[in-house]
Amino acid sequence: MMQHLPILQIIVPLLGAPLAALLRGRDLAWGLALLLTGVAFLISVVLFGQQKIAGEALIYELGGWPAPIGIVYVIDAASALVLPVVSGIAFVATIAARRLVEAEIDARDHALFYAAWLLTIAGMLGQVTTGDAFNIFVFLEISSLSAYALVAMGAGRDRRALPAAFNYLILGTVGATFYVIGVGLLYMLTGTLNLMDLSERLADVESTRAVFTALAFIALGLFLKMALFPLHFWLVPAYAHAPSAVSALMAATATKVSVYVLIRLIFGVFGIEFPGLADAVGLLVLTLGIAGAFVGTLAAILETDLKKLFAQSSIAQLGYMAIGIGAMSATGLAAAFIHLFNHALMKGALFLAIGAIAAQAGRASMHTIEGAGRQIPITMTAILVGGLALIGVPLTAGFISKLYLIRALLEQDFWMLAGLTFISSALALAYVWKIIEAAWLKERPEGAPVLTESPVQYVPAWLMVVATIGFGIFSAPLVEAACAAANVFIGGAR
Amino acid sequence: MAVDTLIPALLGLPLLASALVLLLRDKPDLRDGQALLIGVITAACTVRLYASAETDTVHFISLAAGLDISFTPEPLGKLFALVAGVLWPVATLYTIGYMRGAGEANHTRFMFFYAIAIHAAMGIALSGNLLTLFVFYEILTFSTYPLVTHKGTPEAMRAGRIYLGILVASSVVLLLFGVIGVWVLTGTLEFKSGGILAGHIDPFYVPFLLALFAFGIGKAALMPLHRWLPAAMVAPTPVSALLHAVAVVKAGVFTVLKVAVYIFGIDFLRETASSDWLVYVASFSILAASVVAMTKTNLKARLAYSTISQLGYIVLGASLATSLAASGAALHITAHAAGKITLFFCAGAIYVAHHLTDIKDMNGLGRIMPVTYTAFALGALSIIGVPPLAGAWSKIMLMGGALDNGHLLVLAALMISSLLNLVYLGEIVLRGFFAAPTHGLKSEAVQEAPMSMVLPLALTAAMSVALFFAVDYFILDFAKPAGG
Amino acid sequence: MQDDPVIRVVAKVMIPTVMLFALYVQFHGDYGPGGGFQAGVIFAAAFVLNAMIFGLNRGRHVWPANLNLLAVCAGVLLYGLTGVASMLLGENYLDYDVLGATPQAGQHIGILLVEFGVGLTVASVMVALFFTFAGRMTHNRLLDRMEAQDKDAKRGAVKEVPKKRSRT
Amino acid sequence: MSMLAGQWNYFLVIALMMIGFYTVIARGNMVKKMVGLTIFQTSVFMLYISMGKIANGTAPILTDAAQKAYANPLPHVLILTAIVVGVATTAVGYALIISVYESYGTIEDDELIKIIEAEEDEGADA
Repeated sequence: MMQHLPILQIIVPLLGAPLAALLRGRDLAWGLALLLTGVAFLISVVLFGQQKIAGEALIYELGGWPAPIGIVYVIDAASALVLPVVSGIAFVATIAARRLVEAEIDARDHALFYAAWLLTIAGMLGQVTTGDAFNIFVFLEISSLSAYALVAMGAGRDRRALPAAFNYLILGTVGATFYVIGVGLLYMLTGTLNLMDLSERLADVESTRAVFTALAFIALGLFLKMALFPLHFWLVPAYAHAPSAVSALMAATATKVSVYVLIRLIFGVFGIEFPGLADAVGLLVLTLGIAGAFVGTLAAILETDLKKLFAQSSIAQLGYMAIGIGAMSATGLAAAFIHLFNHALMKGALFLAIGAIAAQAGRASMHTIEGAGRQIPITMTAILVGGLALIGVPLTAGFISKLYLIRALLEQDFWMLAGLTFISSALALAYVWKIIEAAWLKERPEGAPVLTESPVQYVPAWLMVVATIGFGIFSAPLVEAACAAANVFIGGAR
Repeated sequence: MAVDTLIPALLGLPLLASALVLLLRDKPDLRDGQALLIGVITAACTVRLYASAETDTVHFISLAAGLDISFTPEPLGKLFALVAGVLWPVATLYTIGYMRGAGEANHTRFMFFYAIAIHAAMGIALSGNLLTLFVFYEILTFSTYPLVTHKGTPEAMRAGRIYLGILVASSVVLLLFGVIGVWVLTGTLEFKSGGILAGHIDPFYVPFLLALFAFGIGKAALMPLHRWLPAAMVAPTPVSALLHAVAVVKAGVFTVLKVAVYIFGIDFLRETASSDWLVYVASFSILAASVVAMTKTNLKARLAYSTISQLGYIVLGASLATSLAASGAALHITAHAAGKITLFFCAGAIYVAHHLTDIKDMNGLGRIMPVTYTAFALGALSIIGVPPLAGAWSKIMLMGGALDNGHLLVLAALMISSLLNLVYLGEIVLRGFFAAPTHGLKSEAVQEAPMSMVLPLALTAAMSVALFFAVDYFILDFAKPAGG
Repeated sequence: MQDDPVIRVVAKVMIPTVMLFALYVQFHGDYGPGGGFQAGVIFAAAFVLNAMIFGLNRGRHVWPANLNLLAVCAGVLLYGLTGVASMLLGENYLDYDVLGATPQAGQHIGILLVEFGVGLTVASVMVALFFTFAGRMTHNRLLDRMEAQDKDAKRGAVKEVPKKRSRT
Repeated sequence: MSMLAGQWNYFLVIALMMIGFYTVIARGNMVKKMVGLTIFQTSVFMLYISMGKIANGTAPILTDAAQKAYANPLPHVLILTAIVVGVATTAVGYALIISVYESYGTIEDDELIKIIEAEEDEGADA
């Protein structure tokens, strides 16, 4: 069974979805989702180990058809790093989901909720694993379609979820369609869809205009899906009005997977030596990344709704990942992977903690948490640590991200950009401080509802907080894995 | 106690004190008593550490290649630990008196964060590399914020925001950038005699890197990043003492000194002439702050600007890039600590006994509070640099360093600044002893602050005197590379 | 519409024919043009036609929602489990060779099973889409009417309500 | 001219694509947006299908007759999948539109924004 793990990684949650839809009792559906995401997490960890021991890519041929003909699933150092992130977050989010879903979603819809939940997870895992350009699109749409539905389920609590989901659907579909156009052009030029095969065959046609057009379409489509500034407007309302559990899952994983796909396509297919890539795409991504970092952070400072605030901060954090990609170097890519990993942990923790508050109070704004530091200290501390990690305070995972990001920029002699990156991340202090001030330095207003906390609510968030601190202190394995992941695409990361 | 357990002990004792403060929050006497006791033990430990020849590094954890949390007791760090450690119990005693005397609320919270701040100061003092130092530097910033905003008034909150804003923003933007820059360039952050940067960086960039540190270390209050210090004056006086003498600003200039000596290396700085610009910035800071101090009539505000000026001396010592000046700067940390804490203790005593904050109202107060005013005079003279008080030695060494390096303008600046010191500190002493009492002071009878306040300030004033005679023990020759 | 004899008769002829054609497309899909997707849509068209002519309620009666959900899930599971079966028989996921005595027979069985799963899911999803969208509107109109009646009964003011309705 | 004649399919696709894309961007009505999106997607389907066509080729069906040139079947398969995805997207989209209409009473973007902003202002005051 061990050699089937790459496919089991995907079909376990995928086939769980119809089962969950059939289970009538809501706890049954939840239990199934928990079990399956747990199994998926286990599989991803084993796969990570298998890949590390093998030292090379594990390739799984679907239906026994070998590479350029059939669809293959590839577990290399890069996908082996991202899989545990996605499945791990999914597992923890599922633990937390029970309470959040009970509070926010009509009981009749629970089974369908978990079905969509498992589908979106399966879709994300599929995007990471597959080695076929069109298969990526299919999984992209599986995860997106179920995500639209999940976001829309927030309508029971907050009807703004509906237009948010609709806009998300429009832009998501446009992005995915752009991607398909690009892939279609590549297929026309090369006659293959297999990523490895594509990168080999592209060498023959690398200076044709059609290839550039394909690159532009693919990049643009994925920029949309990963919410790179200025194509990020769908993200904030979608995350803010979705059910809390969905916010946590998506904020921590959805855009990260798109970042991964972008890296896979740009570096794995076109390759760093592709003429014009480093200048054109690199500079563009770098510029947009920096701009996004500033715009996201400044917008977050002005927000008063916590979910929106951290959604805006996600824009900024995605900007940092883009900066790592835009550095067009092995270190930059390693930094992007490190930040992808760490940011998933931080945002997961933050959204789970905020979700626990929102599920009780109906919404989570600066007003809701006034003086909450004394009523729900454990939850608020989780938010605090997550916030500090976003700033990049040493001993949290965020520091390691920032360290490698800056190193990547300095290695390329981008002193100015490194400085700008620094300033923007320091600005994050302003919004974290707003939270600290509201939660701890203000008294709870008279008549405000009493907030409570119990282990079911804060343990999932704290799992991620502990991971954030753990990977901030014992970062060596993560750095090593991220460098291995970067080396898949560009050699020389250390 | 064995030397190798001293470092964990020094880091742990203040934490223990803070934990006990929380546990004993319902029993004020026990709570304050244990804090005092632990303070005395800590002080003893720092003395023992200072006397020992221990220099072995203690590793805690390793983050990534070249990024450790580790502690190395080197001479400069030991000295700072000694200053912070010895002044802590004194300040604790004073705090107890002040808090009870002035009737401040939230005593437990105050004591708790005070102990955490000492923990952070110890961490800074003993840190073995820049990363460790940075971590404790930030802990210090955050742990002192509740102290600065202790009163909870809108004014205090505003001051707290300035305090935190400047300190955290400067450190996160500039200092951390510098730290990472050093790590990228050299692959290590270890403090080494002679510095680690030489040979790793184009000399052209050194002044810029130095600027990241000089302005990034906001706690050194180099102009124009000094605004937080006067703003923080809204805090209770023991906090001011902590900020000015025991921990915060001292941690700032200590960091500057440590970075200049152990990261850049004195010789490297001198050879590349990278710190010349900082010499002038520091000199400007010294003079400008002195001039501003003369315009202030609020006692604590005047002392705050005096501190900014005095911190300039230490940054100057680091930037002169000679071994003599660096030693002088290290000595000045000690001398100024003893002097300035005395002045603040006196200011607090005056407030508790008579609720006066403005210098103009303090005419004739010297006759009512003779002990306090004598101590104040001693502290002031030490700051001015008059023998036989500690400040004299450090100023002489700094001047010597300036001469060594041929900075005659700096020499002039130092002398002018001493004159200005004399004017603005002397005024207070003269008004106290010789001016006719203003009304509002009812009797001419001696009316001192509580004993627990007078004792510490007498003690620190005595220290200023003692330092002058025992100066041999405090002149360090740490700036030379181990080999040469 | 169910009262019109022409439509009724035509429908009675057409619906079985459409279904039969769907089955042909379904099971001939491995040799000729066709397959689960196309067959599923055609099959669903029969149900849609039925519901359009004989009304939603009778349409639902023929193919209840619960059964429909079961069919959707069963189709997906059939597809997935076929893959799992080949995996259990020692080959890669969805490798049909091992499903039959010879690889060729195996491919036959595999593709038929998988396509049947697809067809089942597509057909039931299409039916579900139709019933959901169509049913939604009647359901709401019904609700609107009931609400209006409630208001009338409570307020006793008849003139106000129709105006409001007519605007929205 | 020969370019136009030889590659007319691409021009058609591009024209459709831009019509669809423009509609998505420029129209405030949600249904129109969906229509635009569908046109946009369909243009991509046509791009794929037309690229698989070979001049004078037959359908790619295995027969006993002598093998002739036949169209590339792979794009058809891909687009079959894409069509299914498109149907699903359309269904979800219209379902959302219906829900929005039921909840807000409008499906015009600008009116929706007004309602939402008004609600948020209320929320901020409360």
